[in-house]
Amino acid sequence: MSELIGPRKPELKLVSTAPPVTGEAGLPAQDEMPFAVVEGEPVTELPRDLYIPPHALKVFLEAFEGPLDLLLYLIRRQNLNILDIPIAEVTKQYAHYIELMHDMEFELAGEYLVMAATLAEIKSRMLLPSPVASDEDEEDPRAELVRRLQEYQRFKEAAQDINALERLERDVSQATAKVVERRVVTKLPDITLKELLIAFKEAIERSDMFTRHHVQREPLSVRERMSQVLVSLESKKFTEFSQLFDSAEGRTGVTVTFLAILELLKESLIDVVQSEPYGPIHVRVAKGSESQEAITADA
Amino acid sequence: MDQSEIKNILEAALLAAGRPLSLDQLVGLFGKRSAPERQTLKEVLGELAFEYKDRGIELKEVGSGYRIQICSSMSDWLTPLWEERAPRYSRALLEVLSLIAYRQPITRGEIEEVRGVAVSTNIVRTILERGWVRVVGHRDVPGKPAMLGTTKRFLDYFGLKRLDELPSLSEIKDLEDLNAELALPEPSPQSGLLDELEEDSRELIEQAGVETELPDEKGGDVVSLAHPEVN
Amino acid sequence: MDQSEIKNILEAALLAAGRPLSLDQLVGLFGKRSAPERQTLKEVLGELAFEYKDRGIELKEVGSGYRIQICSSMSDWLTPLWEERAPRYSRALLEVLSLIAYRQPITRGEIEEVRGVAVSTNIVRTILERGWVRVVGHRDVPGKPAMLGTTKRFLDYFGLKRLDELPSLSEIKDLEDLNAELALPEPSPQSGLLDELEEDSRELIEQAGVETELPDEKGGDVVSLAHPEVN
Repeated sequence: MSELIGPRKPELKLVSTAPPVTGEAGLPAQDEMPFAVVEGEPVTELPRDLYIPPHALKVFLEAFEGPLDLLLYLIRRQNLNILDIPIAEVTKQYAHYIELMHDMEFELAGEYLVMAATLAEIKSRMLLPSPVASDEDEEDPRAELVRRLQEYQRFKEAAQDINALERLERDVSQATAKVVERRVVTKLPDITLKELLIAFKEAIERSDMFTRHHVQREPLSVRERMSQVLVSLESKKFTEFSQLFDSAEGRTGVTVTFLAILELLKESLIDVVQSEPYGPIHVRVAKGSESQEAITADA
Repeated sequence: MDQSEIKNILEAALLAAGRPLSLDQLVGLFGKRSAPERQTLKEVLGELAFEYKDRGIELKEVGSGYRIQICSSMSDWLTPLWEERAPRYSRALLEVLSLIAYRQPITRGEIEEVRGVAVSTNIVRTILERGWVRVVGHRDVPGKPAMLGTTKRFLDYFGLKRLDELPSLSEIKDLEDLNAELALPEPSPQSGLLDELEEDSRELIEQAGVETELPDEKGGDVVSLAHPEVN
Repeated sequence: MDQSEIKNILEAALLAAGRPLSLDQLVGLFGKRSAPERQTLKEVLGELAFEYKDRGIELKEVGSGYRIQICSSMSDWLTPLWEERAPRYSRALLEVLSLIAYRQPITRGEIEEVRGVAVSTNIVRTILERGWVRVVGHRDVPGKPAMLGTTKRFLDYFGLKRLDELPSLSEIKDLEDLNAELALPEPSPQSGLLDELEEDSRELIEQAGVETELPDEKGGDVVSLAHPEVN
């Protein structure tokens, strides 16, 4: 079938004329009215091999996704091999289209014109006689164009493939059953200790406390114990001093509690009462410092 | 058309619709000419209901028609599906909480003094509700402001035995680059989709070429970056 | 817990969620202590898939997990249920999407290079809003153009588990290998050329009408009018 299988290296022959068009009998008689004016000349007839029903021309042109798409169309329509484009012919046809679009005041994207220039350039390069010696190394001037066309064609096909995939909404849909009882549980946000420390650092830095207080080992255990002592005091009027200590905590624990009591005393948060020398010491929350029952979150 | 085919269509329709379908609507699926008898459809629906016995779903007739619904016996199992994640805590909340931890017992006014801005009631309520802090007393000054302190639950949450396991101020001060390592909750900017995830993307560029999964914020995950091209 | 109980829970969850559920999410339904092995869950899912054979529904694994979906063979039957027709996407949009899918991460400029034509902002907005693609980074060149990549939602929508399930791209042939390939077709038959061309353009016009979403009050409905044959 194909005696046309060529030599190893493609022969870069110029196809300068359009494939002869015969069979004109089939041309519909729609050419009474000029549908375009080119350089003042009314055009009543489209180039035959470009025949498109005039009313459809706009839709036709809109159907192209740019110059590469149009070129691909021209090539495929003529059953030409993309790897052996008869550049002169394709350029001619392409130019016709550009003209048409232009004449119809079809908003012509700049890309189309760039392509026209590219084609013209390739054509002229192919017309130049190439030195015989360097023939082997000479790259086919069409190579880059062919590469781009192929690259575009793959994604044009890929788009069709993707379009053919079974997809939601069009082909399949998510199956759902009604949930009558839906219990929504809100998950509380988590924080990390690190986040907390950074927040503290920044709050402190802003407040200048580093400079005022000088950096010191914060007696945090004392602070914590202050809270604990306050809470343990809140229910009773007086608590015996000794009850605030837990001997199981050892010396450090006792010291911490003692410091906490002193600190609370200093801040007037508690009263310490001793009715007689060496008598039992009692501690109570300073008047007005009692916790209101209202908001206790944890015991 | 045999009954099993009808059954397939009815089941598919009920699961696709997401709303109850009346008998008329079910008949309407079959077009005018080939529509089965209403009686046939009812029988098929009966079969369907029977098939769902001992399953997690059931066919139920409600006011506006038939629907397939999840059995109430399943609802305990499914609660993880509806778990909502509350928005992350604000920077302000973290600061308030940290100040209570380090400076307890402390009043709201004292917190405000340090932070230089008012402490919102919401923040206080949130950390009280969370059980991290509690009112440990009231300061004997006009207004008798509540003093706040941390709870055992606070220690448990952060895995501390005692409060003094928290680093000291000087230790914190050394953590200069702590900030950089940690993505702190900032008020999230309502940026356009395009700007979203810019942060992630830096990372991604570095990893480009490697198979990567990014956590998704909104749009779903970025899947494998490996080149899918097949030649 | 026996397998049939697990199966009921999985089925109920998949139908209740209304979105794909990952294996992790399915494991998560069972709580920490009683969670079955992942392998068991996979087996049960396999059983479920098997049970759905010859039904109007199927179990499908997509990007973000498993979902129960209505088979495409049912879609003709169910058209009466939908008030709106499924959205159609233009050829341009699909081309852009396929470039992102196969060449990610890719910038808009790179897409334009391949297509030889500008990418409309509308297209980019649409695919971002649908959550099919997202910005995964910025190319380190002047202007720092955003690089786009596909999301799990893209996979979900097109029923793919992973990107490598995309149809493979056609090959690029080297001009050097031309002669091997050069089974040049016969010069195009001249006789029927005009008819052929007319046919061509008709086809193109049809495509244009459908795919570019020209307002097609009449033409568009033709497709959906075809009622499934009832035997």
